[in-house]
Amino acid sequence: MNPVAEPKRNNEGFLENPADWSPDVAVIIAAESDLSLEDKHWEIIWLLREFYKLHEISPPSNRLFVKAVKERLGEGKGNSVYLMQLFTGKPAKTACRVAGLPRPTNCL
Amino acid sequence: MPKTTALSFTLIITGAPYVSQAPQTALEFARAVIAAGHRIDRVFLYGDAVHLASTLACAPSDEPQWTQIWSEFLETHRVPAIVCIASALRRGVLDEKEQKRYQRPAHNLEPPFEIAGLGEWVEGTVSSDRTLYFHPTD
Amino acid sequence: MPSLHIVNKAPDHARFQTCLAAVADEDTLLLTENAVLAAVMAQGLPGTVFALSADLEARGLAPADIMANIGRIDFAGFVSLTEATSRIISW
Amino acid sequence: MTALVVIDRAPYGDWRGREAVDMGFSLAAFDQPVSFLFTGPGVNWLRMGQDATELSQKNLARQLGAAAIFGVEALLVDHKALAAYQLSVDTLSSPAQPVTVSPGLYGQYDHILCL
Repeated sequence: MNPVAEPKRNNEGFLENPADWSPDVAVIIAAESDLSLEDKHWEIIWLLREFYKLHEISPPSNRLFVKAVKERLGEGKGNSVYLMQLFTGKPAKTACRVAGLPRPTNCL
Repeated sequence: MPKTTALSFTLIITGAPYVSQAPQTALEFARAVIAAGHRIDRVFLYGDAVHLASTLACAPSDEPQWTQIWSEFLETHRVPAIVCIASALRRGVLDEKEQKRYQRPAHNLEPPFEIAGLGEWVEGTVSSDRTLYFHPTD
Repeated sequence: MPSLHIVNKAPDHARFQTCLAAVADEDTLLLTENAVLAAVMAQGLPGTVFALSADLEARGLAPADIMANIGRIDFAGFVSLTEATSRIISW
Repeated sequence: MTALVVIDRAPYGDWRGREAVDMGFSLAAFDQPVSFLFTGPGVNWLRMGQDATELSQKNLARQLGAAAIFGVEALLVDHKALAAYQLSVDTLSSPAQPVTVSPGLYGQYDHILCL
């Protein structure tokens, strides 16, 4: 069995080529952070991908990631505690990695 | 003009050395700020100015070595100096941490410059009494 | 509160006009670097204008060359201008 | 502190406007009230129909479209410059408020940033 050919990624686990992303790839990347993806994760993943498609940038920082989520899903989900529970570590970085977006510039 | 109480300054340089006058005008201003008894909270390098923090710049011996001159000034007066990470990465100014992260063959950040984000600039503009920018002339 | 405008672009740079459009009557304009070339021009500058002496000298502009209403200041004078107001705009 | 980020440079030819936008977004990230003012050739940031694929550059109008999401208070646009570049306020890539540029306009902000 060869479920998904693992695409090329950089040393922090981000995809080298965004076109390699698929939901199956997301599952593999997430597993490395001990995340098993549930609906609540997918909601954010699709939101991030939609955001990237519309604006051609990853939210450049955690704070702006939270704002982007808040704008779409309201305060209940657009807050850093909720997003930190979903995406461990630095939530913007982890979520962008799983969603196949470029590494945020981390400039904030 | 009546002498005011000591003020704190944040200086942002956006013009590169040897391309613009910005780093030298900023330095003369910074010296005058200290001479007047004020304090410099932070110097922030943004855009092309990040080249000022490159320890690999080699000017001819009869020209000022701006990186060293700035570095000495910052050390002498214990002024924190921040290099914007987004500007620095694009232009190849890296500290050891970013060198490892991006797997590059060398790092070249002159101390005491440090790499950090624009949050440092926001902090400076909000908390300092005065904020000045030193831009290129083009 | 009056503003201190600091401009370093040559007088024919578009930013120079952007700057002049922002200068109110009570504001101060400081010409530095290439902008000191404006000190020999007869018109177009607002009321209170200074030029940085090091930049004038470098460009060969002697005191006799510059308009009478323009003050020459050194870096200590530059700092004094920034003491006078917290509204400082670098163009 | 209220801030105004002035963009008076044309898009794509150099990075200055883009770096100014990053600064504006940073202020917004830290919940500092910030607005953008587009003037001179800078109004072309707001032109519809931008496609920089052949330049291998990001679409700047799309990036600017994130301004409201990030909490940027307003996009202001110099109505004279709009007219000069044959643009109309109804057909911009993001909603912007036409303004007359004057010392009074700048006077409404504590911090002016013009890269």
